[in-house]
Formats: sequence, C-alpha cells, structure tokens
Amino acid sequence: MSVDTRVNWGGVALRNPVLTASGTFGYGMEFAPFFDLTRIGGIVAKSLTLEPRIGHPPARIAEVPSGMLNAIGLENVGVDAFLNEKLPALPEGVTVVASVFGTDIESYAEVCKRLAGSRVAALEVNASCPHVKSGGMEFGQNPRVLAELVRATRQAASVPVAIKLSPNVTDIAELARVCEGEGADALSLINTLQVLDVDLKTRRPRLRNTLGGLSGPAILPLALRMVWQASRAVRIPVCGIGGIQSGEDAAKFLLCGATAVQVGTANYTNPRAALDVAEGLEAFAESQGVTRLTDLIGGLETEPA
Amino acid sequence: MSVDTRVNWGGVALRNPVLTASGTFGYGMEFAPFFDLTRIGGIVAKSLTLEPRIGHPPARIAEVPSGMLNAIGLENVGVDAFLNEKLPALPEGVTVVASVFGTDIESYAEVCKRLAGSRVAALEVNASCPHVKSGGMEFGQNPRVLAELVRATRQAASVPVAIKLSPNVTDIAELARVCEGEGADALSLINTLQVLDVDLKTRRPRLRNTLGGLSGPAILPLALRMVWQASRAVRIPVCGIGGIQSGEDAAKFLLCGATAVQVGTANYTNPRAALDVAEGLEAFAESQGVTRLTDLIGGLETEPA
Amino acid sequence: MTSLRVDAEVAENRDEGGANRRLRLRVPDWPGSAPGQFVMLSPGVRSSVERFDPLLPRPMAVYRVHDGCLEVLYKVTGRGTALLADARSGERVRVVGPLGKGFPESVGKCLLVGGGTGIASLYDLAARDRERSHVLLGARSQRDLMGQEDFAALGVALSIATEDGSTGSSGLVTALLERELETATNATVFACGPTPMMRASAEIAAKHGARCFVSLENPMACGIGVCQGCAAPRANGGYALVCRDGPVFDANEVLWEAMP
Amino acid sequence: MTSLRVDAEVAENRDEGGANRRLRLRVPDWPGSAPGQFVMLSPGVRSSVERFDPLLPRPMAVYRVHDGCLEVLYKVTGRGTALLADARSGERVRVVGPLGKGFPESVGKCLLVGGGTGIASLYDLAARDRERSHVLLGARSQRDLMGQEDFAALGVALSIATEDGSTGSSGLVTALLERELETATNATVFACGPTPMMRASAEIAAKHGARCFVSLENPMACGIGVCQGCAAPRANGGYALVCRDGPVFDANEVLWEAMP
Ligand SMILES: Cc1cc2nc3c(=O)[nH]c(=O)nc-3n(C[C@H](O)[C@H](O)[C@H](O)COP(=O)(O)OP(=O)(O)OC[C@H]3O[C@@H](n4cnc5c(N)ncnc54)[C@H](O)[C@@H]3O)c2cc1C
Ligand SMILES: Cc1cc2nc3c(=O)[nH]c(=O)nc-3n(C[C@H](O)[C@H](O)[C@H](O)COP(=O)(O)OP(=O)(O)OC[C@H]3O[C@@H](n4cnc5c(N)ncnc54)[C@H](O)[C@@H]3O)c2cc1C
Ligand SMILES: Cc1cc2nc3c(=O)[nH]c(=O)nc-3n(C[C@H](O)[C@H](O)[C@H](O)COP(=O)(O)O)c2cc1C
Ligand SMILES: Cc1cc2nc3c(=O)[nH]c(=O)nc-3n(C[C@H](O)[C@H](O)[C@H](O)COP(=O)(O)O)c2cc1C
Ligand code: FES
Ligand code: FES
Repeated sequence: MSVDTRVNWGGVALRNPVLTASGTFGYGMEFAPFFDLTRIGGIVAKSLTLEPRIGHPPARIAEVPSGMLNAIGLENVGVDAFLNEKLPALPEGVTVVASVFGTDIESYAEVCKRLAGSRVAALEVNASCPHVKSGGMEFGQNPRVLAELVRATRQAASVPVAIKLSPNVTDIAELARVCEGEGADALSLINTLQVLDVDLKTRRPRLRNTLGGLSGPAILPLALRMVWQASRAVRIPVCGIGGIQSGEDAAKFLLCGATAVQVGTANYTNPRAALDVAEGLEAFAESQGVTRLTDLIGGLETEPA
Repeated sequence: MSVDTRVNWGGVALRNPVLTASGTFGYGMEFAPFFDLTRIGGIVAKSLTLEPRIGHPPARIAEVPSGMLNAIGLENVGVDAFLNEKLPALPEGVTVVASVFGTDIESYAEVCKRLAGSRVAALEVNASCPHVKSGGMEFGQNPRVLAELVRATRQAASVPVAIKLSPNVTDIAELARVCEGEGADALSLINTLQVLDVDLKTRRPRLRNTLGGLSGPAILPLALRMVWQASRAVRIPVCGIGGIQSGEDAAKFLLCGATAVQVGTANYTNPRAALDVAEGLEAFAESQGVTRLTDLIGGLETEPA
Repeated sequence: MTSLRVDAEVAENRDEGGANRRLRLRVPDWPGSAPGQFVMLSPGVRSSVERFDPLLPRPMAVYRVHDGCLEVLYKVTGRGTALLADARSGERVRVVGPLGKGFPESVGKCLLVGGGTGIASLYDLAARDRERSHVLLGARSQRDLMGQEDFAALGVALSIATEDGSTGSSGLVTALLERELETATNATVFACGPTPMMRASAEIAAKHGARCFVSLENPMACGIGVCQGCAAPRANGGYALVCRDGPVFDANEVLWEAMP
Repeated sequence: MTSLRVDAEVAENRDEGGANRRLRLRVPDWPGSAPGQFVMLSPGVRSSVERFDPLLPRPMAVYRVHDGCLEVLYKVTGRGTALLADARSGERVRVVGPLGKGFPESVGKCLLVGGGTGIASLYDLAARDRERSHVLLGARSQRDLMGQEDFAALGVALSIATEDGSTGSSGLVTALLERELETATNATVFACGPTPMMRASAEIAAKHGARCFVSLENPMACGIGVCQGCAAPRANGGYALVCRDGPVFDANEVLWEAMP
C-alpha cells in the first residue's frame, strides 16, 4: 500500500506536509549534506528583513528541560542577499517559503514586494517573534495591528501568504479569525513561547536579551492546543509548529487540524530530522491503513466514546 | 553563618518562603509521613468550592516531556468538610493557606466568608484554573471580571488575599496591576498552562476533558518570565510557582522578584520535595554569603555587565 | 504501616525473558507491606545527572521481599519502564511506599487471577494463603508470563492459560476461572491485570455468586492520594482514588463501563 | 570534507582521572577531519528510551582518530557530559561531523597553548606539525590535565603548568607562553581553553609580534551554522558563527571584551 502524502497549504501544493521551521534551517543548503531536500514538503527560510541584520549580542541560546531558549535577534542576510545568493543555491525541486519580518508595516510590505516574482512558493509573515523589542511581539498580539499587517502583506505579495502567530496570547482563535478575515491564505503556529531563565552564578538572565523564546518538546502540547483551537476557528489551512521530533508528533498535529507541519529545534539535534518526520508520518499512516494523509486532518475525536 | 529565611507575603509571616502549591499537596496530612510540615513556609490546600465536587472523568493525567498534564476538574471535599475535618488534623505550627474557587463571584465570596475566623493564614483565590469549563479561565483572563472577583473576595475575607493568576494571557503585568488596584494583598503565579495532547491509538485527547494544564519543569522558564514581569508591575508581593524542583530553582524565582514560592508537581516525584527546596534554598543562600533571603528578592540584574 | 521515601540501591535488575524483568532493591528500612500494596518507582533518579524526562514515578506492585531485597517484577512497555531497565546494580532508584490498601482477608478458597503485569500483584497474596490459593495466570504467550517459577516453588495450585497455547491451556485465563468456579463453593476471586480481564473476572464471579476483588492499574502521578489523577469511577457515583482507596476494590464498587 | 550524521557505537568510555574521560566511538564511514574540527555529540540517544532532557547535542573536538575509533576527550562539567559518561560500550551516541574550520597551516615554530577542555582540540594539530610544535598545557592540578601521556608519546616538546604546582611549573600556562615567545622567532600561537586564557594568549602573542589563532568554545545548538546561537563578536563589527566560521579564528578578529 502506498500513502498519498500530498497536501495543499493555502494554495501551495506540497509533496508531503513536512516543512522546516524558519530560523532552524538556515537558508537550506546547510542541510544538503544530510539529506535530499526535495524529499520533504518544503523549507521555510530564516526570517528576512529589508536590510541585513546583525542580531543580539551573545549569549543567545540556553538549554532548559526538554527545550531550548533563544534570542537571536533575527540576524539575517537581508532580502536582497537572499534573492541573489541563497535562493539560487537551492536545487530546482525544493519548495521554498520565505519568512518575512519588519519593524513596521511598510518594511514588511517592502520585503514582500521584493520577493514577488521570485521562485518562492509562499510567504510566511512572522508576526510573532517574541524577542525583538519593537516589532514582532506587538503585531501578533494586537488584533487591530495584526489585521493591518495581514492586509498590507497580502496586497504586496504575489504568492500565497501565511501568517505565523505567537503563542503569547490569551485567545489564539480570535487572532486566527482576524487573519482569515483580512484574506490570509494560511496560518502557521506556534512561534516560540516567551520565557526567561536565570544564571545563578551571575544573577543575570541566561540570555543577554533577558527574554527569549522557548522551543522544543516542552512546547508541543501548547502548540497542539493552539492548532486545535485555531483550526476550528477558521477555514484556511494551518501549519502546526512546536516540538515536533517524529512522524507520530506530526500525526498528532494533523489530527488536531493542521494541514502541514514544520520541524524546528529537532533539526539541531538531528540534521535529518525533517526527512525522518516525513518518512515517519508516512509510515504511521501506512500502519493505520490511512491511504491519504489528508484523511488524518482534523480527525481528533473529542466527544466521549 | 545562619540565614534568616523569614519573609512576609502580603501580611502573612512565613518562616521560610517555600509553600506547597494548591492541588499538589492534598490537604496536607498526606505528607506527614514524609517530613515535618512545620519546617516549610506553609501549605496551600486543594482549591475549595462551596459544595463538594466530584471532578472530571478519567483519564485525568498524562505525562509529557519534562511535565505532566492534568484535568482533575477541581474535585474537592468542599469548604465545610475542609473546616471540619481537614484543617483540624493539621498540627498547630503549620501555616495554612486556603485556596478558593467558585463558579461565580458570589460563590467565591461565600467560600471566603465561611473560611473567615478559621485558622487559615491567608486565602489564595484561584482565578486561573484552566480546565473547568465555566469559571476559572474567564475570571483570570478578563481584566474587568478579575477586578470584580478581587473586590468581592477581598471584601468577604478576614485574612490577606492572594490572587492566583493564569499564564494563558497576553499581558500578565496588566492583570497583576488590576489585582493590586482592587486591593489584593499578594499574587501567586503561575497556574498551569493550557495544553492538549493526543493519543494516537484512539485518536482522542489523552485527557478526557480534551484540554488540560501543563505543570512541571517544562513551564519553569515561562513562570520566571511572568513572575519577573508581574513583580515589576506591582508593589504587592508575588509568590512564584511553576516547575520548581530544587532550592536553586526557588532562588531563581526570588531573583526574578518573588517573595515566596510554591512547590507543585515535584511533590509527586518526591514527597519530601518542599522541604528539600526549603533546605536547598537556605544552603544556596549560605553558599553565596547571603544572610537574609529577602536580599535575593528582585536581585536579577538585566543590564549588560 | 507508614510509608517511606528512599533512594534504594539496585541489587539486581534481571532480564526474565520477553519484556519481563526483575528488579531487586536494597531497602534496609522497609517497614513490610501487605499483599496488594505497591510502591512508586522513579527510574530517572541517577545520582550523576538530574533529568526531568520522563518525569513521573511509576506505580509497581511489591512483588515480594526476598533475600533482604524488595522485589518488583515489571514489563518494559514504555519510556519509564525502559529507563528502569537501564538501571545497573549499584545505581539508585527512588522508592516511595508501601502505598495503598492491599487485598482483604478471606475465608474459603482463593482464586487468584493474574494477567500481564497484574501477575506481580498476586505473589504475596498467594504466599499468605498458600493452602487455600489456586493461582490462574494468563498471558499472550509463554514468554510473556511473569514469575511462573516462583508461584510453582510456592507450592500453590497453579493453572496457566496462554492465548497461543505455548504453555498451559490455550485461551484466556478467564476461561480457567469459569471452570474453577463451576465446582468451587465459597470461593473468593482476586483479579489483577488488564481492565477487560478484570471486568470479565468480576462478571464470571458474580454469575457464580463469588466475591471478587480487583486490583486496578490506573495511571498515577503521586501514589499518595493528592493529585487525584488515578480516579476510578464508582458504581454508586463519584470517583475512588485507586492509590488511596485501592488499588484493591470489591469488583462491585467499580463502574466498569466508565473505566478509562 | 562532507559531514555525516551517524549513531555511533561506543567502543569504550574510560575514566581518565579527575573529571576527565575518553570516549572511543566506532564510525566506520568517518571521512577524516582537519586538526581543530569538532563533532556534535548527543549523549541522550539510547535506542531503548527516547528522552528530551537534556535536549541539545554537545560540541566536542575531534581529539584524534586512533585504532579505528574516533576519540573524544571530555570533562564532566554538567548534565550533558555526565550523561555522556553514562554511555556504555555497545550503546550508541549520535555524532554529527566533522564540523567547522580547523587550524590554518603555518610556518615556523608552533606554540600550542591548551587549558582545560581546550587541550583536546590541540592533539591532531601537534601530530600534524610534530617537529615544529611545542605544546604548553595548563590545568588547575595534575589530575585535571587531559591527554598528557598522548602528547608525551607523540614526541613533541611539552611543557606543563599547574596552578597548584602538582606537576610541571607552578602557575598559569600563559606564563609558559610568555617565556617561550621571549626567545622564539617566527612563532605562531594556537590557543584553546577558557576565554580569559585565550585572550591573555592573544595579548602576549601580539606583544611579541606573533600570530595567534584561537579555538573558541561557545555554547552551540546546531553546530552547522543555522541556529546562530554560537555568535562571537567580531573586532570589525557584527558576529561570527563559531561553528561555521570557526571554531578557529585569528585572535585579532575577536572582540574579546564583548565575548560572553
Ligand atoms: C498499583 C499498580 C501496580 C502496578 N504493578 C505493576 C507491576 O508490578 N509490574 C508492572 O510491570 N507494571 C505494574 N503496573 C503498571 C505499570 O505502572 C505501568 O506499566 C507502567 O507505569 C508503564 O510505564 P511506562 O513508562 O513503561 O509506559 P508509558 O506509556 O511511557 O507511561 C506513560 C505514563 O502512563 C502511565 N501508565 C502507562 N501504562 C500504565 C498502566 N498499565 N498502569 C498504570 N500506569 C500506566 C505511566 O505510569 C506513566 O505515567 C502497576 C500499576 C499500578 C497502578
Ligand atoms: C568547538 C568546541 C569544542 C569543544 N571540545 C571539547 C572537548 O574536546 N572536550 C570537552 O570536554 N569539552 C569541549 N567543549 C566544551 C563542551 O562542549 C562543554 O563543556 C559541554 O558542552 C558542557 O556540557 P554539559 O552538558 O556538561 O554542561 P551544561 O552546563 O549542562 O551545558 C548546558 C549547555 O551549555 C553548553 N555549554 C556549557 N559549557 C560550555 C562550554 N564550555 N563550551 C561550549 N558549550 C558549553 C552546553 O553545550 C549545553 O548546551 C568544546 C566546545 C566547543 C564549542
Ligand atoms: C534559534 C531559533 C531561531 C528562530 N528564528 C526564527 C525566525 O527567524 N523566524 C520565525 O518565524 N521563527 C523563528 N524561530 C521559531 C521556529 O520557527 C519555531 O516556530 C519554534 O522554534 C517552534 O518550533 P520547534 O519547537 O520545533 O523548534 C526560531 C527558533 C529557534 C529555536
Ligand atoms: C494535578 C494538579 C492539580 C492541581 N490543582 C490545583 C488546584 O486545585 N488549584 C490551584 O490553584 N492550582 C492547582 N494546580 C496548579 C498548581 O498549584 C501549580 O500552580 C502548577 O502545577 C504549577 O506548578 P508546578 O509546575 O510546580 O506543578 C494543580 C496542579 C496539578 C498538577
Ligand atoms: S495517583 Fe495521585 S491521587 Fe492517586
Ligand atoms: S551552533 Fe548553531 S549557528 Fe553555530
């Protein structure tokens, strides 16, 4: 028996539902030594700003139980270098999603415009990065600002636009509805959870930026909850992100309503993680007699047996 | 050298800053076989409602990486049985905080009234329990409703009132300010993080209630962030809760601005955990040449060195 | 009988065939326990590294106290038990116990029905009422059976059923129970194993007018009645806490159709 | 030289005195590595149980390839290395590597300055330029020293300084460097160890007009240039990624006062 792994994420046809999460996969080619990039659904590149960004001073990362903290500060090569250097390096068959970030609505829109006409299959608007002092946090947490952002990026883009939401909110369903209402093609969630950890020796935060984002297995149940709530609130497809390590984890996201998933921190512990997840998901489906992965989507039964 | 471990949590004098978290320590006597209860700062008993409550059908708990999920449904003996049976069983020297829960403002206030005149040293108002369909969630997430709750319980209580906040919010500082503004004597945070996990065999949630609360080491960095934000937003003292396993963990909370802490899930893995944390905190202070634990409170340095 | 918490030294942690293992722990201050009581074991407590995954302790029956060691028979079924299987002699495993209420006293014949890991809960009971006990053990296959030789060495009456017929009679252990109850008078049934097996045992016992006690194996977090996670639905409404009110219950007290 | 990811079998994991250990891994397909390159090791990868705490792999220098095994010398300093110390022969540890850029070629005398765990980064370099190398090792005390016999067996010039004087001269290894540079001409310094030691080595080298390369030991998550967690401040602005642009840097490229 073979499993039909194809999904459509807001107008983007993916050969399988497993992408890589922005900021955890570089610009893609870093992983070429470890597996054939055309075998996963696609890659979401590091978030791009209009100009190159230097990022925060170190320490930028720290380990915590079943997770890690980061405050990178969105260091990136800038949209132009991405278009000129990074994108052309990626083999033909790789589906590329560009992640977009800005400090104001205009710069978000400008990055989207520059990406128009390129080979990127979709844009993911990072409305949620929790560790940049101005920008990210506020966009994703305030429904009014978020609406404006969706409108502006949607207008500037020539390909489908997914909005990547922050988990640091009271009501994820409300924000999902705002995105849908403003014409977003898809959603991605979650970004990292805003946290703090302390170095007892120095009595300082373990990250120089004080606050950082938690990722990894520790946030998986939070991500499942939010994906479940968001996907029930809207009709646009949701990409589930958070702590995914295996095909089984990915299957949980599909059951909770995700159409696709992204693998993040797991890429660090296992540079072949995304492929392992894609293969594991297919194997899981096969073991369950599921012939199309789309049959899993939203299959969670929540009424008592 | 000896360390002065005494702290004052909103009018409650504690011999040391380590209490036990509501719902994780029963009504106290369950732990008497394991250590002398008078050696910790105090105990916060299981949340009480006006009438006894039966709670949710099982499964009520599940394990996840570095944490656990629960949806107990606030099963409890009710305030009267607490006063008549549970409270008298506790030895004289044990400082007891009663946790209060209701389905509407009136029943919260009524529980507070019944507890008036008893030996409880303070009330902790559970405004945050994330897994009861009506009640808890909404109180702690909506500033207006929270304000009303604080007012009503403050009025009904004869001892200091601490408000226990939910982490499932966009802006914890705002909610902390609401509590202070309405006369709360202290804050406790955080309660569990609302999450979901899936059983792939049954394609159902692992908890019968669908959603549950995440506790344990996985939420410690989230709790530290929120304690830090809340304690900087208000002048009333904050009790830090979330994932504490050791004296070092407790010290992190003090540095982030907590005046006291509560040990929760760790009581399950180690029934002597609260005492171990209290002793560990004292040992940490001693190793650092800190003579009064109060000197640690808020000591986190966040400016670059 | 008071409970203690001790980081006990592993004397032995032996493969017993299939996924079964025998853990022998040195607990010098062990206060003794009644048949049917259990302990909470924290497999992750290695002195060298503190790790929080897996986090919770695992409930395990006190199999017996033997040669100065507390013995536990367990099956590797998941992450906690796999980790427990990693514990080497000399390493430490946290033990909290004894916990819960054991099997009640009985008169007349005792029919002990054990399946899967539930077998481990029955040894001390068989040892207590040796003459009156008939032990019925069930497993999928010979290699899944726990403690067979120990029961045999006890000298109790012993019958075995395996689903694949690799040892004993072929079929379910409940068929053995049915047969025994057809002839027995004044028998009490003590069952521990998978929920369907216990439920079936209870129904068979009821049909023959025999009392039946079951030892439930609900997932637990604390083991001492405080987390309320181990709730089992009561026939007369509400929930019992398996760790505190059980793990042994009169089968009539359990609302089987609402068991998780 | 391409990198691979392999769950390598532990051939040996030996106590070397103090907190030091030697891990020998079977990596049949090892493509070879340049002196100064490193691997990421995931201590928690045991086939029996999947655990996510600790989560991240640990960067470790390739000490050498010897007797068909990839060797790593490491010091147990925290949870990851304590867990690595638990790995038994026959178990598997995930290896990703070789990673990073090693030490550059040089002419003239090589002064290799190693302190603490940094010593492990220097063996292959000493082996490459055996005749030209003078190895200076520093530690708090004799028992903290790593790999001393191996360096001695290489036949390179070897000087040792311990803070407590338990072996070699008493004091800091940088004092040895200072002395050597007073007489050496056309020497290149290669330093790996605690940041203050590397910084002092760089300053001493600069004072004597010698080039200095340092191998930085910043905390890492990915080791392959994608997480941007290992950023080291550059003297001419911005950050270098230690895993991708290093771990070896010309000491002048590093903005020492901004190092974490
Ligand atoms: C009173 C009592 C006595 C027991 N005695 C024994 C015994 O002597 N020998 C033995 O092998 N097993 C016994 N069990 C069952 C044993 O506790 C589980 O098999 C074990 O917890 C599975 O853990 P795991 O980490 O391997 O599985 P995982 O699936 O990784 O466990 C995940 C979680 O589910 C819980 N869990 C999973 N399955 C069970 C189960 N069947 N029962 C209870 N909790 C479960 C675990 O405790 C843990 O919290 C007993 C259970 C109870 C309640
Ligand atoms: C390129 C490179 C090569 C290295 N080579 C060796 C070697 O050959 N032998 C050896 O013993 N050590 C070496 N180290 C240092 C080693 O990686 C750390 O000592 C180790 O990660 C500490 O892990 P831990 O889990 O024991 O400590 P923990 O304190 O539990 O680690 C927590 C986190 O901090 C990081 N961390 C802590 N200390 C350091 C450190 N000094 N350097 C880098 N990361 C750290 C860990 O990777 C982990 O993410 C090297 C480091 C780098 C960057
Ligand atoms: C080091 C690091 C850098 C990240 N950078 C970005 C980023 O640039 N843009 C973005 O949208 N998300 C970024 N993320 C968030 C991830 O894309 C992902 O949403 C999050 O890590 C949760 O998934 P995980 O638990 O699988 O890692 C970053 C995460 C990490 C750990
Ligand atoms: C099983 C369980 C039951 C709980 N019941 C209550 C409760 O009744 N009232 C309450 O305020 N908090 C309750 N909590 C939350 C804890 O008091 C605490 O806020 C939370 O678990 C975080 O702390 P921890 O990580 O140390 O466990 C409960 C937690 C658990 C795990
Ligand atoms: S396991 Fe906690 S109450 Fe029974
Ligand atoms: S460790 Fe990830 S970029 Fe260097």
